[in-house]
Amino acid sequence: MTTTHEEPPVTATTPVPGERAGEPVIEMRDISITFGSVRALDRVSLRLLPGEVHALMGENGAGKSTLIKALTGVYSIDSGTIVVAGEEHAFATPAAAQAAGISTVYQEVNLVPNLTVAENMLLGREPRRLGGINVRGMNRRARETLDRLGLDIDPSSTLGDHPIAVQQLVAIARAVDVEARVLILDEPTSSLDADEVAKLFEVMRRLREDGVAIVFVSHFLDQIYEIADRMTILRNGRLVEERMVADTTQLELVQLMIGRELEVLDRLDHEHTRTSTDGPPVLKAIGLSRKGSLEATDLSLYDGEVVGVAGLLGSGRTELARLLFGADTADHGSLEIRSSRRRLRSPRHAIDRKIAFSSEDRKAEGVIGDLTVADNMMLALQASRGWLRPIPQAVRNRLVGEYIEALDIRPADPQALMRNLSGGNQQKVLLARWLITEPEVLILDEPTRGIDIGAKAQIQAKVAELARRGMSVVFISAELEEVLRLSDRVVVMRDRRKIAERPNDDVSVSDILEIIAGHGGTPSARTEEESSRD
Amino acid sequence: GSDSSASDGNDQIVMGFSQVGAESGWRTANTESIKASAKAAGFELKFSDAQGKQENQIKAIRSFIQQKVDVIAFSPVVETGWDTVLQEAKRANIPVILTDRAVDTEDTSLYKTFLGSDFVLEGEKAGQWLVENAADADVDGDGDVNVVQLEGTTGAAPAIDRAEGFAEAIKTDSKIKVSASQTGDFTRDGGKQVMESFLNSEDGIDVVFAHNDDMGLGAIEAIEASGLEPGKDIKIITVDAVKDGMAALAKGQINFIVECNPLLGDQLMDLANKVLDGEEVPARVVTEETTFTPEQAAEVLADRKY
Amino acid sequence: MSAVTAPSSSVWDQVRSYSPPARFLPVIVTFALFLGMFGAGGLRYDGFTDPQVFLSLLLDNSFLIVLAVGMTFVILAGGIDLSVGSVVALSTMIAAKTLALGWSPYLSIVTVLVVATLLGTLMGLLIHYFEIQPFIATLAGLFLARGLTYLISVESIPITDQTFSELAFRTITLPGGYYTTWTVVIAVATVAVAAYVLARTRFGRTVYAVGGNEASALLMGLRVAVVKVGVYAISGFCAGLGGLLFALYTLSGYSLHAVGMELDAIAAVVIGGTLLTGGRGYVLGSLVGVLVLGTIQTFISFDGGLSSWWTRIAIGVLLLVFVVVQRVMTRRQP
Amino acid sequence: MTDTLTPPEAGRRTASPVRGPRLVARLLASPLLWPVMALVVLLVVNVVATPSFLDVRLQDGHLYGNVVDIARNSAPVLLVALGMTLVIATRGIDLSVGAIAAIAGAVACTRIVGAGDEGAAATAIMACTVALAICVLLGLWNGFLVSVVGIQPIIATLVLMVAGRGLAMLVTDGQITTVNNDTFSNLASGFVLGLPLAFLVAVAMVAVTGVLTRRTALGMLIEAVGINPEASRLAGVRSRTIIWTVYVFGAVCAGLAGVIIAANTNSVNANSLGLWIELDAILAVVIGGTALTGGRFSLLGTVVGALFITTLARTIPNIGIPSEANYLFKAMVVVAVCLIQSPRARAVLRVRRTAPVARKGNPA
Ligand SMILES: Nc1ncnc2c1ncn2[C@@H]1O[C@H](COP(=O)(O)OP(=O)(O)OP(=O)(O)O)[C@@H](O)[C@H]1O
Ligand SMILES: Nc1ncnc2c1ncn2[C@@H]1O[C@H](COP(=O)(O)OP(=O)(O)OP(=O)(O)O)[C@@H](O)[C@H]1O
Ligand SMILES: [Mg+2]
Ligand SMILES: [Mg+2]
Repeated sequence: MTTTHEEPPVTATTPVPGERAGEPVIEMRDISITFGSVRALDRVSLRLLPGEVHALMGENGAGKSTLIKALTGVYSIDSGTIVVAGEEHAFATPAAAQAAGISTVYQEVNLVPNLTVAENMLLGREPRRLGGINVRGMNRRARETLDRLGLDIDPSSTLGDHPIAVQQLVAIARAVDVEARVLILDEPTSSLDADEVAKLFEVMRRLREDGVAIVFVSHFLDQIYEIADRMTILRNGRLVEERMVADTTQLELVQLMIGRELEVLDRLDHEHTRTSTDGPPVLKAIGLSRKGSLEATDLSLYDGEVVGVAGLLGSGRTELARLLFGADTADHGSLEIRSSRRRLRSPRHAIDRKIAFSSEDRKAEGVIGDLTVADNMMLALQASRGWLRPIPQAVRNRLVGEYIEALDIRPADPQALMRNLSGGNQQKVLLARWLITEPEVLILDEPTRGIDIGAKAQIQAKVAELARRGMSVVFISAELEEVLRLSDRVVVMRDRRKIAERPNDDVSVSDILEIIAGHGGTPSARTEEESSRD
Repeated sequence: GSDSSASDGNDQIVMGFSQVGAESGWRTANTESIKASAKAAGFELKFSDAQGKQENQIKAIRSFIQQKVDVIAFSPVVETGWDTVLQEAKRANIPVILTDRAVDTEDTSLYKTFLGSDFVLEGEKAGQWLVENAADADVDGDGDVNVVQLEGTTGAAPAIDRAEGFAEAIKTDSKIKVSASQTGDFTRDGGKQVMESFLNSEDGIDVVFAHNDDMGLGAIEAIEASGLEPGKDIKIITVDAVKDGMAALAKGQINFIVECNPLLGDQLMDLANKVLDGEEVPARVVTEETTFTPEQAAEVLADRKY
Repeated sequence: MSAVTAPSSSVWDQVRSYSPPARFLPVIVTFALFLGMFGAGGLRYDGFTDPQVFLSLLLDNSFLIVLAVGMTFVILAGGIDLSVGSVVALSTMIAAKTLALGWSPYLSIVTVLVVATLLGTLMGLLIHYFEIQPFIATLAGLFLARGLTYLISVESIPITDQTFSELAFRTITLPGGYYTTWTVVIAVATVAVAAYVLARTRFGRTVYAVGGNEASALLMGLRVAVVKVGVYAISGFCAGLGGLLFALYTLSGYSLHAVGMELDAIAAVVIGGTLLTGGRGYVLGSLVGVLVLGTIQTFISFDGGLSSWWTRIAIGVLLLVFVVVQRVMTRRQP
Repeated sequence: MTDTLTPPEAGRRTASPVRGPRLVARLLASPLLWPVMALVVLLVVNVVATPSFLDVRLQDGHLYGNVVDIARNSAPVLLVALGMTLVIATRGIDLSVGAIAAIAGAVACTRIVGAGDEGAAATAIMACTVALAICVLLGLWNGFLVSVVGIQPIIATLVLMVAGRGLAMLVTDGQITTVNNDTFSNLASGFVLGLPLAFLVAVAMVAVTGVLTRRTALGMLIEAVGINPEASRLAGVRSRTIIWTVYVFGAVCAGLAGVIIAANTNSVNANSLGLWIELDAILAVVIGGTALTGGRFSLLGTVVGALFITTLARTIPNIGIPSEANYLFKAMVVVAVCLIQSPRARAVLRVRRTAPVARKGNPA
């Protein structure tokens, strides 16, 4: 009904493969968008050529996602023009953009959890027979696309039963399934491991060969350099520059993005050699397990120690963290906190015992979208004090102000609604929520997912600092470099159990990969097991 | 289960009775009366409450037929729409008696008799009294009798019929005019709130005609709150004659009540026995109902059962 | 799972270890409870297990079944429709009035369906394009439809039209002397069509998608507007059809018909295992939900000894037992 | 006081007090603007129909007039809507409030009638206390079903909605119970300082609730649970206790409303007391700007909403709308109010006058 612009306005036919310098498929000129008082985009322009991978770069909140949404009809623009294949045109709805051959994976996984994987991939363009949906045909076609991406996911399983990473892969599969002339990927790799990223890149290269124009957003510079041809750099909602990737050094790029000199991350390296494993552990798990998600696992955590947890998708890292926090209850095994046995029946018990947990799924399990940044930050502390003892306004203002500054949260407005923050900034607010409770044990599940390089350094530095001050940290991340850089000890997980534990004196990324691989099987064995779970 | 409790060897007569609901004191008195009389007459009563819904009544009657009761009695929620299920009863040879309210059908063989009051007549009685006492009722003496009407639930048969009967009766006197009419939903709260509003928006109200006692009692409270004296400064006519209403009538706060008698139990059992014995019964049995003035009310108040 | 498909396992093992997909569980549980209740009724009251009792259950609730079907669409899409009861009343009234005016019965039927569908569409437009909360928009619809009914006539109007009465009276005799009516056939057909639409058409699947996550559905480029307006149109249509069945059932039009019937419809849908938050549930569940509500009533009229208030309390208690048992049985195994 | 009650958007977005032209801007941006406008328009309609509509006179030491009646009659809806606001904020809904009101009224009246000294003030106080205590139990019951058993609120409270009225009739034996107790009667009809007591009670409840939710952290926690239950749980919020609390609170408010309704006519009719008051209450909550999807709530909005509903009820007889057209009128008004409140509708209207307006829904 709304899709009044359903006719694809694109007139050009598929360009010759390899032809780079042709006419832009899409040209956005001087786009501005204002949300209330926030100027999210200020006269930004973007040129997209056929057969290129175009990286959109910028810090958290720079306006990347907003620019994408402006292009695809999610937001309507305040001013500026969008030219599609030579004709001025703006899409009224995402459906219209899709009909015109623009296929998009938005930043947060945006699928429907209650439908099957196949339906999520093909909804809106299912194969039909006799007027009805051909379910078998749909599953077959989904399976083919998944195979093409090297994914072994059961198309008839319910999407919501899969971990975030798989959902992200399905979203990508949905986008590449269509014959699109433009493919937009907003941080598709944030929750993928190296293997999956490689597969994705393979597909992207193939599409590029076919002349598809790809917009790619990622905070991993290595990925940018691996796949992207050209890039547009945004800062604070403004266009900084358009560049060829090959002509720009990483350092240059970072400086363009953040607009100043980058503080060196290397200072962090190997500062972490205080493994005071004498004395009782602050937290000790003995044979902790849960049917279907984690097999018996031991783990000890000492004061001031950072334990990194490495592993592939679905290896059970998240489940371990949730059990340590009492978010799920264990079937077997026990927990000792400072040598006394405890049963954690709910997150609340854990918080009372000074344990904190920042979930990997920030949208569903972290963000309280309609509350302010300040409320979101104070929530855990306030909850543990009980409602009758409100935190005095002055203390509140001070804490919120401190953390906004310490974590460089933007916009630096405590009264901004949480849902209006960019993904990376939301993550920082959630980190602040837990730091404010001054925990002794901090469990971080993918705290740097979707965070820009500057912010990542800030968070890493913060973790190191907290450990220095005696806090114990469990650090889970898909990025092995990061795990290794931070942790004193590394725990490797696979197939829902711990397979190795190493002090981090001289462990390298390849060591860990070897441990994971040495245990036999390929990562795809995991997905199969998983898809047969339901 | 073939030896149904409803039609087994012992001679106890089984009556299925479908009541409208328990929406008013009048209705519960009616129910009580029927239950007590059934017991006294040695009937086994299958009682079903329809909660004011016709579909529930139809379901209940159908279930009575399936249980093979001896006689079905019911107070229809609404006049229309009974043909199908009554056909079924007829096919099953179960006689049907209507109480309280007639049904609208061309096929009068569908039921044996109808026992109940005549709502239009009640309205007429109220109107007639007003016509007869028009001079008294013109409280402010401006020559016009200004009536406000508190209607029952919009669409409910008693509300429609009482309004109709009343309007018919007061036609004979051109001085009497209904200046405002609004539903008070048969409740005291509704009556009070509507009356409050009338008192603020209408000038020179002489008479209140309330479709039941409860709304009248609500109106009394509103009138008192406005600093007037109910029964004197504003005359009040109601229908029903429940105990609270009679008490107010005896006190002179209400001026006239048209009775609507809920105690139909004995008459109903009597009719049922006759019908089952194959005796001829009149197609229409009107309940004996009277009207009350304050004096009469004071006399009978002590022995009112409800 | 792999053990199940392994060739060595016997058929019996397969049967024994078969567990239905979790998403069907609520419907299955509801159905099991319904059977259990019927069994309990059979033990408690004579004549309860007579197949005709079950047939009457369908017959007496055909209009509610149709309403519940429409409501299922709306609830699956994450909305709610409070107007259906009033639309039923309006439909009976339009049918009765037009027939009394001497219209052709077919014209009258078409008029009813068109008006009801239009009303539904109107509410859908308000909800989607003006972002008025469904509860409120349909509450306004409730007032509007009831108000229109009063405008046509406050008094009840009997339906004497030949076609209508014939349809109402004509029974379909089944083997064994049992009978049912055409209204039941219509209701069951509605369920079948709805089940097909929801399971096998693009529209139906989009209904689930919108109920699962509307914002995502929009970003996925699905036709959210069509679905959101569409479900209310369907619900309106079903209310109109339900109204016609009700008019056949009572052969009259009346302004106080079907007061509060929307709650029955909602209750039936939810008892049938559909989540009020949208996205999960089946029409078949709603059908069983209606039957459960009907059985509760049959229970009570077979009992025949409850006074008015005990009737209400008993309905409440049975409803409670039902939802608690259902809830406990569908709770995820820890 | 007012500050505590300011609706979330207005109250929190601007931390520092604003003056002068910014105050005007703030008022214009306030979500309360449109409900208040609707109320004003309704009053204007009434004044046009009856010029004396707003007249208030002093009589027997208290105020008398339409406006006073509206204030007094709004008390029950206001109370029920108050409880409903918090329930809705947690993503719930309570259909049983009407039945609970009936039970409370029934218990209070039968206790008074059954007491040794029917007219004594102590009797009335005791009776109301017992009634409210029973409401606490009923609220605990609802809360138990929702938060512990995990039944969807609409069905969990439907159980009590159906059974509750039966219980109330059980208490009164299906009869209309009339009481003679001045203290009880004064609860609804009495005046304090010239103002209706019932209204003062309701306003006091609102004020207490305002302080409890906005001066403590309760409001924020309720909102958090309503917006994202899982995230709240992981942040350590005792959502179960909170949900339980709001249902108990809702039941107590409903009970108080029931007692006031009973006192208004010095009688209880278990069958009609508080019938459909849940719909009115929900309507009031929504008109006041609280979304049914849970989350942020506005108590002041609810007050305006409840006043609007009561004024609407008074408008119908005042401008002489025939009973048959009541519902049509209500439908029109509800749609009109919702339309002026809807930013989308206003945007569409503005489109006619100016350039196309950017559509900025919430992303995801
Ligand atoms: N709906 C909205 N309402 C108000 N402000 C918004 C809204 N959406 C985005 N913003 C603001 O616009 C700015 C740009 O956000 P955007 O999501 O585009 O950033 P981004 O570059 O994608 O960042 P990230 O890397 O963290 O995802 C941010 O300051 C954000 O707070
Ligand atoms: N709620 C759940 N119900 C059933 N199975 C689950 C659930 N949550 C996780 N699992 C399964 O448990 C296993 C461990 O998952 P977990 O999320 O802990 O892995 P992970 O290593 O953290 O992966 P990721 O990179 O996705 O975060 C997976 O196979 C997953 O499918
Ligand atoms: Mg982004
Ligand atoms: Mg994980």
